[in-house]
Amino acid sequence: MPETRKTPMLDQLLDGPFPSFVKEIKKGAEKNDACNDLLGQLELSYEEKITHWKHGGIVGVTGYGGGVIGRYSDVPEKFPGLTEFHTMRINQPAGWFYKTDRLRKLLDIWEKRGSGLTNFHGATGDIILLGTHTDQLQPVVDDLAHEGWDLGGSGSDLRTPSACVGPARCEWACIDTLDICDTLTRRYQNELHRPMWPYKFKIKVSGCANDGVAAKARADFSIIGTWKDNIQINRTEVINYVNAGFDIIGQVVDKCPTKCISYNPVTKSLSIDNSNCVRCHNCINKMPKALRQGKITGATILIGGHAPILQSAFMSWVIVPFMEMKPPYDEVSELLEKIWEWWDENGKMRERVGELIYRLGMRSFLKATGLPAVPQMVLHPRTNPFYFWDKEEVNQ
Amino acid sequence: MPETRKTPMLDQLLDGPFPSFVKEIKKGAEKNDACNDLLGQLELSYEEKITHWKHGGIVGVTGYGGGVIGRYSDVPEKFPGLTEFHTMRINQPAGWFYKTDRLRKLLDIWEKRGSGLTNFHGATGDIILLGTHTDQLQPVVDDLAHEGWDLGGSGSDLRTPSACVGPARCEWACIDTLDICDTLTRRYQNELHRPMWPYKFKIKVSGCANDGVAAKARADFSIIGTWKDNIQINRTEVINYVNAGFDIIGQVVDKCPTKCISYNPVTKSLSIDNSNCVRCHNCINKMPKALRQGKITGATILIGGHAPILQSAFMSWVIVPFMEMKPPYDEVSELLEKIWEWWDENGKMRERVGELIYRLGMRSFLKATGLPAVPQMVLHPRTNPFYFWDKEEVNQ
Amino acid sequence: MVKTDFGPPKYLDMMSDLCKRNYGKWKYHEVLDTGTLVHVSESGEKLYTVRAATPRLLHVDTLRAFCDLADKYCGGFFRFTSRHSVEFLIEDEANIEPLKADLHAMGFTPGGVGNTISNMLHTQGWIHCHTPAIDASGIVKSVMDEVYEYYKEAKLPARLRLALACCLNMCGAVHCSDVAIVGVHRVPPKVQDDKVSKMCEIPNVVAACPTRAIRPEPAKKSVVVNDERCMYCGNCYTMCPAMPIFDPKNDGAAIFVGGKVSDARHPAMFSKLAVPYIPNEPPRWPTLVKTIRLLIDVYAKDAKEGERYGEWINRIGWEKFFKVTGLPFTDKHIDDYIFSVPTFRSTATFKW
Amino acid sequence: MVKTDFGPPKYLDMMSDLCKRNYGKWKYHEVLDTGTLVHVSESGEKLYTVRAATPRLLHVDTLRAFCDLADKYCGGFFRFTSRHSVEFLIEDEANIEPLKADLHAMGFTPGGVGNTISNMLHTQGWIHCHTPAIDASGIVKSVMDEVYEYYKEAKLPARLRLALACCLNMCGAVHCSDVAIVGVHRVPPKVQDDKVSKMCEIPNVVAACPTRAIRPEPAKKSVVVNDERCMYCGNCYTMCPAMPIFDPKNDGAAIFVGGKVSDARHPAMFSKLAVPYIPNEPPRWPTLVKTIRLLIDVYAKDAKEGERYGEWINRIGWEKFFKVTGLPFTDKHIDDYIFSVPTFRSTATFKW
Ligand code: SRM
Ligand code: SRM
Ligand code: SRM
Ligand code: SRM
Ligand code: SF4
Ligand code: SF4
Ligand code: SF4
Ligand code: SF4
Ligand code: SF4
Ligand code: SF4
Ligand code: SF4
Ligand code: SF4
Repeated sequence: MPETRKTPMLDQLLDGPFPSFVKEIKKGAEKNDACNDLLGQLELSYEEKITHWKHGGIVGVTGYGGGVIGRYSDVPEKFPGLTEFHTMRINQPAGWFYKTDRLRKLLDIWEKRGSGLTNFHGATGDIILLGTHTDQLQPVVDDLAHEGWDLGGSGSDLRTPSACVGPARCEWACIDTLDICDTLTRRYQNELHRPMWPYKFKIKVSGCANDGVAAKARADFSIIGTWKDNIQINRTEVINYVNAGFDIIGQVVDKCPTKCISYNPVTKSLSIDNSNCVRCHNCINKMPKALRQGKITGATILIGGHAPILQSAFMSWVIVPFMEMKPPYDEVSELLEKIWEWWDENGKMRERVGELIYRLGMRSFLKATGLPAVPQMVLHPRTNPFYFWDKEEVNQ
Repeated sequence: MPETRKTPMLDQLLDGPFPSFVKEIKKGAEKNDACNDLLGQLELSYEEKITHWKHGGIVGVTGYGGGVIGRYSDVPEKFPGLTEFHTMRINQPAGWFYKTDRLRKLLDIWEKRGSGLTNFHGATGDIILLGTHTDQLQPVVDDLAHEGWDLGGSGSDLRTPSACVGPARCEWACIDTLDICDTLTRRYQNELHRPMWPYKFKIKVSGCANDGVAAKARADFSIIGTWKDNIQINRTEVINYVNAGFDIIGQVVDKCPTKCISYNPVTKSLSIDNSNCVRCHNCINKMPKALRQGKITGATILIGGHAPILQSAFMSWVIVPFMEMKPPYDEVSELLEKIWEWWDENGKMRERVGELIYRLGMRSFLKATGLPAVPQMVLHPRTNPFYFWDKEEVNQ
Repeated sequence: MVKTDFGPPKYLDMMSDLCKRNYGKWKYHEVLDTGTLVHVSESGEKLYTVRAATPRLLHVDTLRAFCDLADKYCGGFFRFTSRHSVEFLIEDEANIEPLKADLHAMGFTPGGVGNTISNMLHTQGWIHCHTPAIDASGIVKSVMDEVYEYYKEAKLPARLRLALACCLNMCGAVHCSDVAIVGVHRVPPKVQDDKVSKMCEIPNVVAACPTRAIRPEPAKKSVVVNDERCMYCGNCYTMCPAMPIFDPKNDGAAIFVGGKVSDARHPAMFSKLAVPYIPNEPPRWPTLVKTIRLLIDVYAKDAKEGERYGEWINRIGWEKFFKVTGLPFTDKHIDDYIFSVPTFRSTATFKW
Repeated sequence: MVKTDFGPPKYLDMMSDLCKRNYGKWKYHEVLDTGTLVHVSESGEKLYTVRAATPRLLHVDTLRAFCDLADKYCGGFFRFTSRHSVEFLIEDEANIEPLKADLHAMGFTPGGVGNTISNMLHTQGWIHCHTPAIDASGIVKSVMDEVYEYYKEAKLPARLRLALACCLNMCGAVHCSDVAIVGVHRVPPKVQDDKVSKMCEIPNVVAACPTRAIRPEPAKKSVVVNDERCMYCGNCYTMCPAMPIFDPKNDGAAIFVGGKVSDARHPAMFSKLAVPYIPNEPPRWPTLVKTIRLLIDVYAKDAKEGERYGEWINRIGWEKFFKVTGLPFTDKHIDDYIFSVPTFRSTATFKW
């Protein structure tokens, strides 16, 4: 075992109140060469202000196309432990819930066959196992499979869906986020494990408009819980809030985006014009004991979110204002499959589904999916007069 | 003189309370063959639901490149009076003010040498003389010149600037709209009369944010009056409005876009946090006797407005938040000339200046004009990370 | 040698002494009725304005009649507005009513001041343009006859600006009007191969198409249009007369709503598509007129005092707009042009 | 034969009985302090949550230590959040304080609940990615140390979400965060001609450039970059390892502000550019950290109760934002990409 790397710059990141990642790597370095070399290479990056990872490289395991990201140092002579240092992505349990005995098994395998370093979790939501050798990839997968852990996605495939904590610990989940996430993850293991699309595809599920997994911002397909009927008001609790000094006018009435809440200071009662409520969730957020969502719940489906590569970041937009969300969620699956088929057929290489819609128009997307055009899809109708007519719509 | 055309369809447009254009053409038809044929051709268009004017055709007069629009019937055999039926555009006096003796001279010339039909005015603001023969173009121009009327613009040139009534009859004119319009029109007669640019260029001048000539919507270069200091409040008049039953809360306080007006119902006094006022003009509009603009007045300059051909309609956007507007308006001219130079050099054929800025970026525009970048130019800064660095800005 | 480049008559030479004396010294104004304004100067002097809508297309005789009125009542001065209304500027209050009576007798009843429908901006149409999909003047006449009460009486929550453009070139401020009519084509241009080579520069034609629907067809020395990509903007026709885009069976009008240009309260806004297509029905376009009427009546009823058309829709939301008007929402309403994405509803908040 | 495609462990197998019993039956919650929540079920049962931020990069030993705590206080169950915080789910109220003490002792002090700065989302940086312009973990550590008080104490007008992405690919919800750091390059890629032909498919590389800055150079079997058109997105490098875009002298961080993803009150918003460039200053990036601190302090002081960062800016206006922060506004701030025009100020209304 070589001497622990000298890392004067990184050591400055051991201090301070926030937990230190350097400390984590050092824990590894004590027992693992690769971790020790990682410290060294990172220190070099800090000195030189540049990454020392080579560009990609395809590695994989039997039967899978995605889930492993090849990673090679560009200075392997200095840091032999990093000659191969691949990442593995593992499907997280929906909602990132863990039972310790199950998790410990995974940790043991990773300590044995990899660097012992992880990300809990990756930005997409996978369990990320950071750094192992090519020859360990198959054994890791085999060992993990034995303990009930399967690979996640990478490349042009479905990525592991993710979901907010939902009904497991949140009163606001209008849909069973965990069950939806789990069901879709299982149902589409093939799509997840075998890249075959124009580009990646992400699904995220949030139980309400607070969007706790940031689905709108970073999922191609966002499922957001909502309701159709009236917000339930507990009059006694409203009075309790007011009596406790809560600024009901400032934080609730004035903040309602559609100004559909009125408050009577004499009777201390709140009333909501539900026909103008857009279900932004603010009033409920502010008075969780007094206000509850309606009882007819389901989801709004949005499409197209992704980061700025290449045509600017898109936030997902509404394609289905309301969909019932009962197991086995066949309606979602039907829609997903129609979308994939259309995208697969029309998408260029590395064209996210949102970008394809931008290129071909919602019109083409709606035709392919059979979804009806509804005003909820837009902030406002077009301002330009440049729209198309189908041959069947015009007089020949 | 041929018989008056039978126009059963058009005749249905003689009825009703709104003044009838058919009546106007019929007035002409009584003494002028071309007008009579115009009735006939228009009736044919009504029957067939299609225009009967041929595509363009260049006609002109000595020394001018623009100002005349060639127009030819596509059914001249049926309507010989329309074989040639060209439009002439004439610079209107700023603010569309007329002294009857001057105007009558113009009308006489047009009755003698043209159809006698006019548009008062064209959408750009010119006096439009509708319909004459090629051989009459030069005589019309000569006769008009003799009476002090000059041609307007058409084609890829400056179009006749226009301005709201301004200080001549409006208490809200922060700038001398008429003098600015008149000065620029005179100063740029060459640019107006000799098309030499990539495309058309329009200037419009409104005295305040009410934008009475719709400059933002349809001028490449919009000059809008504004002020820098505080709104003047006449406390007595505020009380008068309130006492007269005016809904000061509903129409003024609540409608202020930045909520910077407060009203004290006890003292019936209004106060304005001018540092947050965006000078939208609503409060002044609603209480003209009580509120007046500040005293330090000038103009906001905006660029880029045009109709949807080709990249969607653009509304002009701010390039100079505040410019003093004192005769001889040299600062405006300097800016205009720099803009024209840059546009002329870089613009593609039929590329409006706004579209050129869209293509090359405000960065390039600002560099060419020497204008500083200020936050007032944008609703918000960019959301994408795709910006450029000049060679001088980076470390070589 | 002909005199050139001397410009328009000086505005000051076209203005009464009263206007010149009080130039820049106006203090406030009052709306006396829907046809009359008074402006009061710092000096205390008053100027009365009587306004009347015109069809803009005027025979010299009508203009002479206006001159006669101006001579009789206004010392020989009058003006037009940015919306082609005529305005008589009166010094002597006693002249107001006689002038109005004379105007009314001429068929030019005063109106359009304050919270009314003022004159309807429009363009050339079949009277004088080579590219229209609809007529202009005939539709304007039909619409204004129908909504005349809103011109005469101040029954609206705010002013309402109507406009019409006879093709997508949109001459006028149509794209920022409360309610706007736009002439639209619905089928691709028909290429006249024999004429293209003579009349058109092929590279320019190809470059003119914003959706790249046109490619050269060297064999025929002409061009071919990919019908799938054409959205009938007509720009190729502007560049090339051998590509007419008219089709009497398919041309018609679209309606856009909710635009404004003033920055009062809410900044200027573009108008948005409400109705993608209504067929041409000359001479009085009954379907189009009925739809405009509906659009105005719903607004007049539902909007709050002081709310322009677009401000009203912003408050209730587009989903409600389509509900209360009963107009169908279609794929055409969803933008698919350059700036489409920012118009998509990237939020789960909306009304049912 | 290896077992494949069986998916993740079932979430229900990872959940305590209490969670399962009250699944979907939660009635309300209360924030007990910045590290602790309680959820109350219809049944009256209570679940306490203790949350602590983590650096996300965790050694298995640390995870085992978390497991030990979960075994000791939570019946063997715990979870992570969507922002990579760790959450311990406690049934017995008496366990809260001991657990917190243990966590604190481990260096994972609870916090991040309510109107705080919760865990800072981030990406790989120099630790594990091939395209970063900045490190991730080191900056996060430096920033979080600096603003730690806002993590521990509820001193903000609303929650504040920090995020970092080490390149323009923006892995994470960086583009919709209250305050976000993004790694940026500032010079075009350097084409390694000798390698291009071996490693890259030239047509794909050419097509990859969104600004069409790349054209083939057949002579060299390589490509040429038009430096004037390149905005350093790095997409060509993603497609072609022979076009590295790193430059230690010029790479650095940009700051974007005002984004959110919740639809509460105001719909989700993108973050907007506040600072175009701050150089890389490892190991503690003092300029960057100071700027983030400034951005947060100004907000904390100026915003009203309940106002997220972007809502605050919407109220005061961007012109005031640049005034109160003292940050310079430059040509970089003005969009010049695809959807630029709708971001221009097409109104004469603004603040001085
Ligand atoms: C590991 C991870 C970052 C992390 O530190 O957590 C990551 C790492 C990479 N991302 Fe990512 N992305 C990761 C989540 C994301 C997210 C967030 C999300 O999924 O919620 C996004 C934004 C949402 C989205 O998909 O748009 C994201 C947007 C991108 C993009 C830009 C895509 C776009 O359309 O704008 C790229 C570029 C590309 O695909 O070529 C990219 C590419 C990459 C690559 C493959 C680099 C490349 O150029 O090929 C990185 C591999 C590094 C490695 O060593 O693993 N990554 N990437 C995240 C995956 C972990 C996991 O599976 O849980
Ligand atoms: C006469 C007039 C309409 C009217 O009935 O009043 C008019 C008529 C024509 N316009 Fe216009 N435009 C007229 C004001 C406008 C305006 C309004 C304005 O200037 O305030 C606009 C919108 C603002 C703008 O400039 O964008 C306007 C936007 C267009 C466009 C689209 C330009 C664009 O960038 O989107 C075209 C198309 C073109 O230039 O090829 C166009 C083209 C035309 C052409 C030349 C038709 C063509 O395809 O070549 C028309 C000539 C018809 C004729 O017989 O005279 N006209 N045109 C207006 C000029 C009268 C005048 O000088 O006073
Ligand atoms: C005469 C004219 C100026 C000119 O140079 O010709 C004019 C004159 C006045 N306008 Fe205007 N405006 C005139 C076109 C406009 C336009 C342009 C247009 O309509 O195309 C606008 C922008 C309309 C838009 O936003 O789409 C315009 C938006 C206003 C406003 C702001 C209305 C709003 O709340 O949005 C006011 C203020 C008000 O009335 O409260 C205003 C107010 C006024 C006042 C009261 C100003 C004054 O103190 O003299 C004048 C009488 C108004 C009235 O009719 O009730 N004027 N005004 C124009 C008459 C056109 C016509 O024939 O009707
Ligand atoms: C645990 C977690 C869900 C999960 O599945 O992991 C969660 C849990 C809760 N969120 Fe959240 N949110 C979680 C990520 C989010 C996110 C996503 C993100 O941050 O990337 C958002 C969107 C943030 C944004 O808009 O940028 C989010 C926006 C909210 C909001 C709306 C805040 C707002 O006013 O804009 C609320 C309501 C509130 O607190 O008033 C909320 C409320 C809550 C409640 C009170 C819900 C409940 O009744 O249980 C939970 C405790 C909140 C707290 O921390 O004070 N949660 N929540 C996530 C914790 C992440 C973390 O470690 O801090
Ligand atoms: S997104 Fe809604 S349902 Fe999900 S955890 Fe957050 S508040 Fe609860
Ligand atoms: S959910 Fe939002 S829109 Fe609905 S009443 Fe509450 S605050 Fe208003
Ligand atoms: S734009 Fe302003 S200054 Fe000009 S006429 Fe209208 S209200 Fe008066
Ligand atoms: S001008 Fe507009 S922004 Fe200024 S105080 Fe009046 S209403 Fe408010
Ligand atoms: S809108 Fe079109 S058809 Fe009408 S006048 Fe303008 S160019 Fe001609
Ligand atoms: S009408 Fe417009 S879209 Fe169609 S071919 Fe011509 S230029 Fe292209
Ligand atoms: S943001 Fe860029 S550098 Fe950072 S992990 Fe993602 S792809 Fe790699
Ligand atoms: S970095 Fe981006 S813009 Fe520059 S050449 Fe590469 S792909 Fe094109």
